[in-house]
Amino acid sequence: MKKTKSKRKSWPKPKDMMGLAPAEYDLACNILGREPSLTEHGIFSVMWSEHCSYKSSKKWLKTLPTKAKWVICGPGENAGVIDIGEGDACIFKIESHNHPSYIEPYQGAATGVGGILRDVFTMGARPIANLNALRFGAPSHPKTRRLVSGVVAGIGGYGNCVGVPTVAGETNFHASYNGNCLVNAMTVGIARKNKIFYSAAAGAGNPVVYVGAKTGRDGIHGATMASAEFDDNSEEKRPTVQVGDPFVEKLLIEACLELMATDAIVAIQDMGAAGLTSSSVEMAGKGGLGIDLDLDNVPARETGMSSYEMMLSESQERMLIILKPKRIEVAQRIFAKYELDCATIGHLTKTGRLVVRKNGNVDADMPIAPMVQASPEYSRPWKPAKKRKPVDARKLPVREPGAALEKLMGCPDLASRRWIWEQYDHLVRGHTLQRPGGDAAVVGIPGRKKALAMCVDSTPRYVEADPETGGAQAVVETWRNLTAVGATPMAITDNMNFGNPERPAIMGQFVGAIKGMRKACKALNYPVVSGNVSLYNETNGQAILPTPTIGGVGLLKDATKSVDLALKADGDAIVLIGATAGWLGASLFLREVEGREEGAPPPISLGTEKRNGDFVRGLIAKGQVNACHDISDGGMLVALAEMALAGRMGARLELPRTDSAYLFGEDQARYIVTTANAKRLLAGAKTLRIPATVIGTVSRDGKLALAGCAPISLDKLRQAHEGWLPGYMSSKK
Amino acid sequence: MKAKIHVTLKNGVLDVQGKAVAAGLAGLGFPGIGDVRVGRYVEIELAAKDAAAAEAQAKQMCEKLLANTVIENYRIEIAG
Amino acid sequence: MKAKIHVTLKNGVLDVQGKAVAAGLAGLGFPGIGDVRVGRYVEIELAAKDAAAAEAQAKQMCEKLLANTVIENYRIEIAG
Amino acid sequence: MKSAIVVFPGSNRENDAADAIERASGKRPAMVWHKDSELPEGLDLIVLPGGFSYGDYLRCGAMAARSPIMREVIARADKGTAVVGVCNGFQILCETGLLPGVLLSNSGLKFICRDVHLKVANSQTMFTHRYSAGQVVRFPVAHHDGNYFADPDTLKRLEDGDQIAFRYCTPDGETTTEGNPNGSIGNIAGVFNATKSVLGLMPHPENATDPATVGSLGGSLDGKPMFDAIVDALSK
Ligand SMILES: Nc1ncnc2c1ncn2[C@@H]1O[C@H](COP(=O)(O)OP(=O)(O)O)[C@@H](O)[C@H]1O
Ligand SMILES: [Mg+2]
Repeated sequence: MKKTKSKRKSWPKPKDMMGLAPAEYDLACNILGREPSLTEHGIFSVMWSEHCSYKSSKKWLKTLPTKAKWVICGPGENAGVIDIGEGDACIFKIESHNHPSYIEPYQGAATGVGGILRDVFTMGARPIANLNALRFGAPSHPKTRRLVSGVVAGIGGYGNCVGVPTVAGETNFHASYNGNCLVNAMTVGIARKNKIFYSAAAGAGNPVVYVGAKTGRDGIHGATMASAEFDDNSEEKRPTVQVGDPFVEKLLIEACLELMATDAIVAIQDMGAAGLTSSSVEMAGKGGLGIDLDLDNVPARETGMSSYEMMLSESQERMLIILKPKRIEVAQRIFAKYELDCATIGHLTKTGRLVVRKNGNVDADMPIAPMVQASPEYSRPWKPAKKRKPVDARKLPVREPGAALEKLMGCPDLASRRWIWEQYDHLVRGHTLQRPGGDAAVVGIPGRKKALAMCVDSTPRYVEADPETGGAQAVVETWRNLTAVGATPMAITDNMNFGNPERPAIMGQFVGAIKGMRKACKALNYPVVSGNVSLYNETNGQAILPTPTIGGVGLLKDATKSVDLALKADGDAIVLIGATAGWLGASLFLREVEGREEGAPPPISLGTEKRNGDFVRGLIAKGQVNACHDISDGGMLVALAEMALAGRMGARLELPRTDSAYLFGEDQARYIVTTANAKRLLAGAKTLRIPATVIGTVSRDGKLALAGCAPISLDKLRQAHEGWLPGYMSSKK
Repeated sequence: MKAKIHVTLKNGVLDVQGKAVAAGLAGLGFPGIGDVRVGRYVEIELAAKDAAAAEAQAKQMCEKLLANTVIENYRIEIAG
Repeated sequence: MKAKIHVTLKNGVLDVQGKAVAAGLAGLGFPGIGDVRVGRYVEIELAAKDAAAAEAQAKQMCEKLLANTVIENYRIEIAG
Repeated sequence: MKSAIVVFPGSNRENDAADAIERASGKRPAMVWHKDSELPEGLDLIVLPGGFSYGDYLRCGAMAARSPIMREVIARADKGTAVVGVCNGFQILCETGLLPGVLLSNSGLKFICRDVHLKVANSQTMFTHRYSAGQVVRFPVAHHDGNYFADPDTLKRLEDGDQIAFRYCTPDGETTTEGNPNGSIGNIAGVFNATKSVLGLMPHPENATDPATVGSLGGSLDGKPMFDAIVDALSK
């Protein structure tokens, strides 16, 4: 932008800056050629907030690979779109609702689900599944229990009512989230490839139509709140809480999909963060047009709302549509059927300006392109994380495998999440082929042989220990989880949850994670098609663990060719695929059993990942394995115990080593499979030079028998595993 | 001693139930329905020694459990 | 005109919520919690011409929608 | 067999029910939007599907029960047309009075979605004649308000009239508290009207009819005999 003399005459008081930095306020004055009105100031402040402008992250996000033959639409639209064959497309995205969920867990989480659903059906997709990734503080922290219960109830309350099954997720606990929980929600939808809707407005003169719920004073300045650090007073910022109405959302989905089946729509966009402001500016901006809004026509829930309030309101369940002028009646008829508001609130213009009128006054008149283009992009200083030394496993005490396993299976991060997913309707629609409890959920597509697999993952303790390795690992873990059910991983969506980017160490975590993700995506041909960034996740200067949540989607061409993790047939050979050195740095074992959070995380070899994963996927496709599970948190023995519990079958193990590093090490690129024909499998592995070892056989006795150790009772493991979360949630302190 | 507690949504907070009830009543043919607000009503038997103590206790109960003070208000009456 | 309506469970009907609230309060350390009953509280703006008409209308609303008279009682107050 | 599914604003398992009926009969039921105040002529079966009609605000099923289309449904039921209400549909049937009792909040005050075991209490009806008496079947539940309640007189009437369809039980068929997911009185999961032409139940037989959904982590085909039985009884 050219340097001109500042048009600013005076400074607003700091408390009236609405989150704009002084230089940004200056820039706003220069763009307008005068000082902004209150409404204009509000519009600048939300458009340039971290949440809407990605000012700290843009530079790095651009480096992520976003293309592949099957990518129809990458980042930049409401959600990503991939081609899944037969003229079908899959549309998906993940989004955070961290700050609102901390302030009001039920509504915060519920509206998070509502928001991500809208991002997906806005593009023409029928939502078929929801996922959620949750991080809470230490179980012993006084706030944790209420947050868990509120967030889970909110996600269920919304998803259950709209009739979209919540099929998978992940949940972790760590003291770094004590003052800042994370709630990341993901929606997967399907559409016809030739019926995808975009947000770029077209056709000056075309009507701008508002549909859905009425506008109230909800969540004004929510977008800027989502970009603000917390302090101990943040619970005072209460009026910004939004309340969701899943019933209206359900009607909105049906009405929008019905309208989309006609030819009435030019462009459509949900009203998310910064509501009417961001939706109108983005639509007009992308189309290179102007937009004239007459706010007197906005359906309002409350009386006396100002332009400022209407433009910034974050009332839920609303959409903005550019219609073909002759099709207004079609829309009116459909929205009347569902008893939803439908009002023409303006039209597109050739001026390139956003003009906001109310009560006969012009409350804003601002050029769109300069505002969007000048939206700041920072190159924030960053500092790489200090490298950590590997942990020397030989110096650790000898542990009884059974006791260590029981402790791990019942620890907060590994205990069963049944208490959570049973509060989610994971079956509605009737196409949930693999339910929660496995590596990835599998959801069928009506009328098709194929199915989609989906999961969300991140291992923040690795990212903290080494951001680049951790970033790569998060991508790789989703890839592995999809592979383990037999699916071909197609693409990811990412949710970057970090602390304050103005601190170089935090920015270093962000940059490192992106670098790792980029490498992994490239090596696996597994592009990023959508995502979301949530920064400033700090309270009183205490940042969360860096948490790049990855949502992965994979395709199963034949849904019947999928396997799950449960041990099945007595006598099946148990085969470990991948090499085990015994890596304990940054492992769960080290933290939970030895009480140490240290060491470098397990290294990632992307070539090995790809080779081993492709091999396993091939075995599943050929029907050569009866069960498959990837090895992640807790290592090999934990994975095996999970398989045994799921199948209610035991195992007799013959292991080359029984030291902690071998049993609980978190070396990557590994899977456990079971097969009736081990010989064939091993021969296949040998030709490809993939490490594969028979480590035991499936048995009917209710235990894991390790040569040279006391047998481990499955009943005891089940008690530890299933008991922890319900026990924790029902205890009083 | 008995505490009678009304928990209602704060002004401006979307009342999804109230909205649905208003629509339902209109659908049944009731004319002239204005604003409808739906809240909770809780009665608690307390072992407090006097009205003031009961009220103080009820207030704490509202703050800690009965009301979500982020979006709800509460009102307490004490009956002998 | 405003109708204020309390809908409460009849005696003998298990009050699941009331029981849970009582347990929750006891768990928070409140001593001497007796019976807890949870009901609904509904406020409706009516266009009725006088209190008697408003009351009659509110009664019909309760019978037709607001209360399930198999298990619930209702009580109506009319405020100017 | 000619069937129709009534779709209320907020219904969400209407397609699940249609799929199950189509699997059993080869014919897809008509979908009737609640505002169409008329049902198709010559219906043999009316289904009220699961979901959150009117958001389940106020009381589950209360507003749907009073919608104009339900007057039609009641009239048809009175003439003997078979009616099945699943989950929210069961709640609606109780609210209209076509079935006795009410559904209160689950005793745990939480939504529950998982497979449960049920004991067939009466296998002599058009809905259940493909099961044997006392057979234990597995269906999923997905509800927040499935806690069946009726006063002692009503309960006695239900027992005496063989009007109990299913009871929650353990995998071994014990109708104990342990096998009861939601606190229902007498472990009741589903009931008939006096003439056995109307059935309401909380669990979802329609989600236990698709072989693709059966696996080690859950799923069952035990709902299929129910739809087969209905098709059997109503096909002319
Ligand atoms: N918040 C949640 N919602 C739904 N399902 C969850 C949630 N958290 C965990 N799960 C489910 O629990 C199982 C175990 O989760 P996780 O240990 O993260 O699996 P993995 O190690 O394969 O990534 C998975 O099936 C997952 O989908
Ligand atoms: Mg896994």
